[in-house]
Amino acid sequence: MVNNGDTAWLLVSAALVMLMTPGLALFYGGMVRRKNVLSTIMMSFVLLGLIGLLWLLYGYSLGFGPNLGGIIGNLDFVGLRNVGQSPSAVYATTVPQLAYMIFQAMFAVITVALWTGGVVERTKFSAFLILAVLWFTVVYCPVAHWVWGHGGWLAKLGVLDFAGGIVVHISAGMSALALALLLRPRKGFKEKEPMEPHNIPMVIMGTGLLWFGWFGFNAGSALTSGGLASSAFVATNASAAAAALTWMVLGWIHRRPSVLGVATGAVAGLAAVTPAAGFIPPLAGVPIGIVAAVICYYCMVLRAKGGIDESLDVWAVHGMGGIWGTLAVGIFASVAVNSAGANGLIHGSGIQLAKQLAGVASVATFAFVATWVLGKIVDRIIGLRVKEDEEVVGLDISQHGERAYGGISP
Amino acid sequence: MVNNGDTAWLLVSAALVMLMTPGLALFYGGMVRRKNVLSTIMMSFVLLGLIGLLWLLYGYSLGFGPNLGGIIGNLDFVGLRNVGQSPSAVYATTVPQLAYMIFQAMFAVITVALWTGGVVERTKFSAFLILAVLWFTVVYCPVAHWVWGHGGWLAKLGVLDFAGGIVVHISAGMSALALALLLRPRKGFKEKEPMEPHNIPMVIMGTGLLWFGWFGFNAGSALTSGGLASSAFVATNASAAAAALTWMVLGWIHRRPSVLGVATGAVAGLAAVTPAAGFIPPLAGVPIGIVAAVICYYCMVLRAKGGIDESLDVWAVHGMGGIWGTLAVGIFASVAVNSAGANGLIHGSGIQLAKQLAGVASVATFAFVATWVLGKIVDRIIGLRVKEDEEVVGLDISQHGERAYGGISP
Amino acid sequence: MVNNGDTAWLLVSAALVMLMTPGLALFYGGMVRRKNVLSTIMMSFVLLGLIGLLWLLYGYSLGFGPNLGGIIGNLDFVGLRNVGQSPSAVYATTVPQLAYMIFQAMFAVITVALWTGGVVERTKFSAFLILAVLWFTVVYCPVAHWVWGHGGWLAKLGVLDFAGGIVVHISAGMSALALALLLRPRKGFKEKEPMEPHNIPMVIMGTGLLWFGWFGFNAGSALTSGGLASSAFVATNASAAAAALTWMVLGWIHRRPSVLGVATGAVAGLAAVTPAAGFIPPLAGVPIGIVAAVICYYCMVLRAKGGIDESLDVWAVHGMGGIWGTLAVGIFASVAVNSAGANGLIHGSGIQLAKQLAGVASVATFAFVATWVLGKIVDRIIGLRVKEDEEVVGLDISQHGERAYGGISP
Amino acid sequence: MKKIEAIIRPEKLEPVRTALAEIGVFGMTVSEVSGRGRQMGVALQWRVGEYRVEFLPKVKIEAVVLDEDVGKTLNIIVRKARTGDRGDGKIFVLPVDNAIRIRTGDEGESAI
Amino acid sequence: MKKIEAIIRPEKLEPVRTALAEIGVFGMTVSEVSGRGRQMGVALQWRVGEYRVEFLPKVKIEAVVLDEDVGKTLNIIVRKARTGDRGDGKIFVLPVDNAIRIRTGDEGESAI
Amino acid sequence: MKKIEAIIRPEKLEPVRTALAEIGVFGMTVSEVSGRGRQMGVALQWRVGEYRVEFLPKVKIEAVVLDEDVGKTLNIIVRKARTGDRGDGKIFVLPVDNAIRIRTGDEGESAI
Ligand SMILES: Nc1ncnc2c1ncn2[C@@H]1O[C@H](COP(=O)(O)OP(=O)(O)O)[C@@H](O)[C@H]1O
Ligand SMILES: Nc1ncnc2c1ncn2[C@@H]1O[C@H](COP(=O)(O)OP(=O)(O)O)[C@@H](O)[C@H]1O
Ligand SMILES: Nc1ncnc2c1ncn2[C@@H]1O[C@H](COP(=O)(O)OP(=O)(O)O)[C@@H](O)[C@H]1O
Repeated sequence: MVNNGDTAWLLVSAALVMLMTPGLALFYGGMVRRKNVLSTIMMSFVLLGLIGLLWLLYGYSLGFGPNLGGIIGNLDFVGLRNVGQSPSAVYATTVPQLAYMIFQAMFAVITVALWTGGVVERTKFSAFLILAVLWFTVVYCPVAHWVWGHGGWLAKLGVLDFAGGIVVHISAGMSALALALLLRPRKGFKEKEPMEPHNIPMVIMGTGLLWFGWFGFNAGSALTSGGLASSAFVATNASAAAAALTWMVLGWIHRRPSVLGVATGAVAGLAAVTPAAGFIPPLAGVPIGIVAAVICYYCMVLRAKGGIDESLDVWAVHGMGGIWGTLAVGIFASVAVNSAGANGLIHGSGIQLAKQLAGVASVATFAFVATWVLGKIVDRIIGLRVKEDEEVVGLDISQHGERAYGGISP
Repeated sequence: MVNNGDTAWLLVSAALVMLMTPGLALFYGGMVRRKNVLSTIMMSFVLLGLIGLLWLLYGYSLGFGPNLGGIIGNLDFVGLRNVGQSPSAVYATTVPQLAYMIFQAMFAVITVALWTGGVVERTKFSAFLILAVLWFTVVYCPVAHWVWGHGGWLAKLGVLDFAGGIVVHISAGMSALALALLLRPRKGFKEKEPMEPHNIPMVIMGTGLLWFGWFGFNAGSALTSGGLASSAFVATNASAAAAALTWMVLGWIHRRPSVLGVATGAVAGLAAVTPAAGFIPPLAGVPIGIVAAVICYYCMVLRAKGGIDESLDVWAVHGMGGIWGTLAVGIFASVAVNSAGANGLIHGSGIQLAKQLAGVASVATFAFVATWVLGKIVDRIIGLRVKEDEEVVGLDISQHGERAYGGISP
Repeated sequence: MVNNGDTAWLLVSAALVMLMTPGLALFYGGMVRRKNVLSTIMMSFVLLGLIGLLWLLYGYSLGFGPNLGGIIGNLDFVGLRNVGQSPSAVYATTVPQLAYMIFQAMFAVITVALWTGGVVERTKFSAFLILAVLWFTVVYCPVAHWVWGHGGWLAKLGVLDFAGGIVVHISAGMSALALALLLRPRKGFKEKEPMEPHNIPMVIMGTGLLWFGWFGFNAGSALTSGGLASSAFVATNASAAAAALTWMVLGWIHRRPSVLGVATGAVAGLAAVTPAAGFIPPLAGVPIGIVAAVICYYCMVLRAKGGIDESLDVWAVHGMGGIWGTLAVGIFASVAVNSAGANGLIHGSGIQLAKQLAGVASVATFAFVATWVLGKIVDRIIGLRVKEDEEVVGLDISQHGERAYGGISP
Repeated sequence: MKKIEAIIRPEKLEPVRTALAEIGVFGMTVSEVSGRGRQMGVALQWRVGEYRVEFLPKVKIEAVVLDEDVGKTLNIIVRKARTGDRGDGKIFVLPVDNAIRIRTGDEGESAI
Repeated sequence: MKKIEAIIRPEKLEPVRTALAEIGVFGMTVSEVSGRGRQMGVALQWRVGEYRVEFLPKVKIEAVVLDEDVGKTLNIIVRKARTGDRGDGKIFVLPVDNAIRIRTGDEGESAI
Repeated sequence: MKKIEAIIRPEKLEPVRTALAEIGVFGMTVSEVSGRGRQMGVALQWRVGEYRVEFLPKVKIEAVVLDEDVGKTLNIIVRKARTGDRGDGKIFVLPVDNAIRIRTGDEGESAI
């Protein structure tokens, strides 16, 4: 039976998650150089179109269609066949299946958008589009099915991922790393040319929208309105707050309290609490956020030291934050909070942590390897990277024939 | 009886539609030259005050008050008389009438804001305010009554307009065209001086907010939370996604995949699906979006070739997009989706298409003619256009005594 | 019993209020000079972390924990002890207490952020953080308890404050004034150096988000979804609209209709209606907004004439707007609208006005004095103000080691 | 060779550029500057008050031209940039010792 | 006539402008530039690291003055723009062949 | 003393700056300008059409150097800023009458 309070909440949540993609576009766009801001924004924004469409056509079916061997959904839901105004029998049983489907669509869109942070300022737009379609089909849809699909093998194993620590953050983070390695650094990176973020207020604006939208992402993943959604909401805010502060302190210890640092910390905290939000007592968001900031901070230092130009640190923030958060489920989870969850270490059982580890390891490996292979293929066929002079001029002009900010004009 | 799930959804939707006006201000503001950005933003933003107030005072009564001859509402609801916390007997019968009233208020605000895109960079602010009041009273309120008012003549005829294809987009689009013709082109337009958009990230930010808010616009127009709202939500996103991609492809064929193009396509798709969202199977959003992008794209080419300076193409995008979408109801509608709707061509009946045509023709003609007359009157009395040197200096300084971005400052 | 329509509405409202803090960051950030924009944004944004965390740890307990002598909450709710998925017995009894708690958290965050408008462009960041913690603990939590806490002395007296006219706006406004007096003017203020707002579109963007979020603030304070929320929603919009227009007219009388003026007026109207929104007939929002604009406008003139550098006029807009709105409850309130409210002057009783006056006087005095003392203490210990050359260079570089907009870059 | 520096109203850039192109002066470098002179500044509004901005937006054109082209270049600029109101701007002529085209390394007159 | 180009700290523009106005030097053109010299650049922060910015914001004042005004103009600028720390900037004096006021077409000394 | 004004491609600033530092030329002032010359403008896109932008972004380097350093400075700039394609830019050499360091008041050659 459709419950209209639950439906209101899920539709709002879907809208909130949709807004995260423009938010991410600003978050990333503000951090690149002026000549690449449109290109960076476009790599997120266009996915609202591309993935938004593919999800209806076949993505939802692959991810959430009736299960084939634990690996993938079948084609029963292709083109929204059998997806209507009444609830699904197995997912979100109090809201129209269409609402659940579109909520999930927004997750698919932003997951692809997330990994673009690793490849900005040098990727050929046409190659990017092809890669996005392949990645969505070969990596995202299967992983979503494994973890969230009715009958998915990781779901059956008992791996818990409330709102996408594995499906969204680990998969995006590992893929960004694979692609950054394939693409090699931006021109000037090795020479330590300054790559100053061109507009930090834009980054903050984006962070604000991300944080706002994340309430839909995490608390919406309760799929009902009520106690569980409220609990997940609080855990989310707790982790974001704790991580933002922690990052500020870490930055202060080394230099000064950075605005970009607070924004980065908030995102790290939000990413880390994602898999856990609805399984843990809300105050556990605090330690999750603090540890997330520390892990992500030093992973970022490491990445930079390693000379890897994973440009906007998707691996360090989302990949490693997502891994930590997924494991944290195995530590902090409690069935008193969510009877569909489990008890973690603190509440008396180590088994869940082992399961979480299995989930992390399998998806991290799969995402990295599959993405590498897909990237290699696209690179062979049409080349992933723009020509050197196109990179020098900037991708806004070379890929899109536009520039972000008008020049001298009458 | 007030249902609190439905009320939650409608209040959220009202808030979402409110946000579209600042969103539109950014969408338009980013596309004009630096010297006119505040003026452009102001022409949208001030309407939150002006129309927001008039709607309470008399607009709602004219639009939705008890019917006078199918033409207009009477004055029973003036100053919110008889509009209270209990539901209306005829509109949105599960939510407080105040909620329905304020939801409708936001539509009135943005409709006026929409046509300002046709007249930016040259309209005198005082004249604009007078024109806005007249237009709201003489065009918007009657048209809203005809189509949505209980007893409105187009409603009685059976014309369907789910969320404002006719009331909002066609009326705004045709009016923008009329006013652009009256005002004549901006200085420099004929000479093909480049009028470079001064801030494309601002346009994208605006597009993001518009897309987000449009879920309230379209899915909120279900006036209840549940299956119909979910269906309209999905159709909306489908059309936006399909149109954004289609526009990108069209641009690519001629030149390169443009960021501004993707944003424009998304808006065209959103406008086109508006009248149809809650009457069609959600996947029908895809063909609606694709065709909308093609129609709007070539109408824009045509408009430019015609030497008409309808500056930000409200006619091409909203007017023609709205016409296509309204007709599309007659093609794709199905009573299986919404029993209060009808069956279109595909589901076996051509009658609805004829009705839709009648609705389109009458409102398009009325809006164009009435707006032309109103514009002429205002022009005679105080002049619609700023003086040439005011236009040259820019409207921010000449009309508002402000400039958007500070100069050299200590 | 948890009602899921009400919970959906309250969670959405909490998210909306959260978004107001980034909105405020942009609103303030656009009004300062380019060299201080990050510092200004940071003073709001970091509070999402700092106050967001402290609220969970002890703030909610001090504000809403079981009452100690009418003055403060006890420590029963420290670290979210006893705060769970079931409703509180005394607050918001149809939603999970966690939802109520996090809704309140967002109020605490933005209240602190509000007064930063008085001290921007010269405050040492470390001193600011310490002051924020002290102020939150010594001023905000007690005042929230007095007015909203079960058993708070002002609540018991019968003072009405629907959504925070006293708790949020008066306390922030008076505190901003106290701190501005303590800190003394910015360098160049006395010499009337132009301090041009560096980005007015950013201010408008911020205003749009504030207005949007304010629906959660005011209508969310109904704590249920239905008639009362709808009524508060309408009153809020009415006041904002009326005040925005009034401010425009006042500005026009003296000079020209200013974009910044419309934005400022809207915020004044929103602040003023805050304490009244759910107690008054919605149309009373109109006179409240008009009077608010007049009062705040001339208070701003006065403040400037007085040579006081309360930089972004928190006192004039929020302090005086909040005072007017709180008194307006005593004029316009009606039990026909909200049976938990009272009748004001117009509906036959002067007593409520006297009570409101008591509330205003006590909190205004307390906030001013307590903040002065706290400021003095922090100033003595580590100094509130940056060094002169740090102020000259700008706080972005001197406090945060960052600059907002990248320089010449390859 | 002389360097011509013209400070003009921003809206006059297009007409000046076009007119110079017609007489074969293509090469130029342009920048946005702020100017002050007989034309007073402008009063802008703040929320309730106003403040003076002393500097107004101008555009600076820099073009190095051959000695024989100086006269007609000045002529064109004066004609095309004039409105007759204060604030039309100034043109300065400065001596140049040498010019080099980076692409080819050409020096002197052939470089411009 | 000489052209005076002064590169100064941005925060010194106001005092310099005011002081020059007092001695009758009103006309000037100002622009935002980035400078480098003995004053080192500045280290800015990135999310976890830092990067050096070699160029610091400066303001360039360009004013063409009569030969007899050069001395006092330089004097004022030096006095008003000095802090004594590295990075105060430089003044350069360049010869000018001619000046034209666009509004009137006046040439030479009467144009400035 | 000579003033060297080089208009170069923005992406060449870093290499030029570094190479100049190696030969001891540290002081310089840099600004973002828009240039026009043999290099055509660029066609940018609008929603359905395109428009020409006549001016392309360039960077202007201004450096006052001692007479004896002019040659090698020019040399370095030409070498480091060249790509061989149209639009590489120009260098102009202008005479300078005097230079002053604001911090110390030093005049002439010792000021730069
Ligand atoms: N002496 C000067 N040196 C450099 N630039 C000047 C000088 N005088 C004027 N300018 C520039 O020329 C612009 C126009 O000068 P102004 O005196 O206002 O008008 P007009 O030349 O029409 O009398 C100024 O804004 C400034 O940029
Ligand atoms: N040789 C030069 N040519 C052009 N501009 C210079 C030169 N030397 C310095 N400048 C400008 O002057 C500014 C201040 O110079 P700097 O050497 O840092 O300080 P100071 O003059 O106090 O020793 C620089 O940032 C640069 O803009
Ligand atoms: N005569 C000139 N005066 C001033 N600047 C010039 C002149 N000619 C060219 N420039 C500048 O040099 C840049 C490059 O010149 P261009 O003719 O396009 O290339 P190239 O020098 O390689 O032939 C232009 O964009 C412009 O900024």
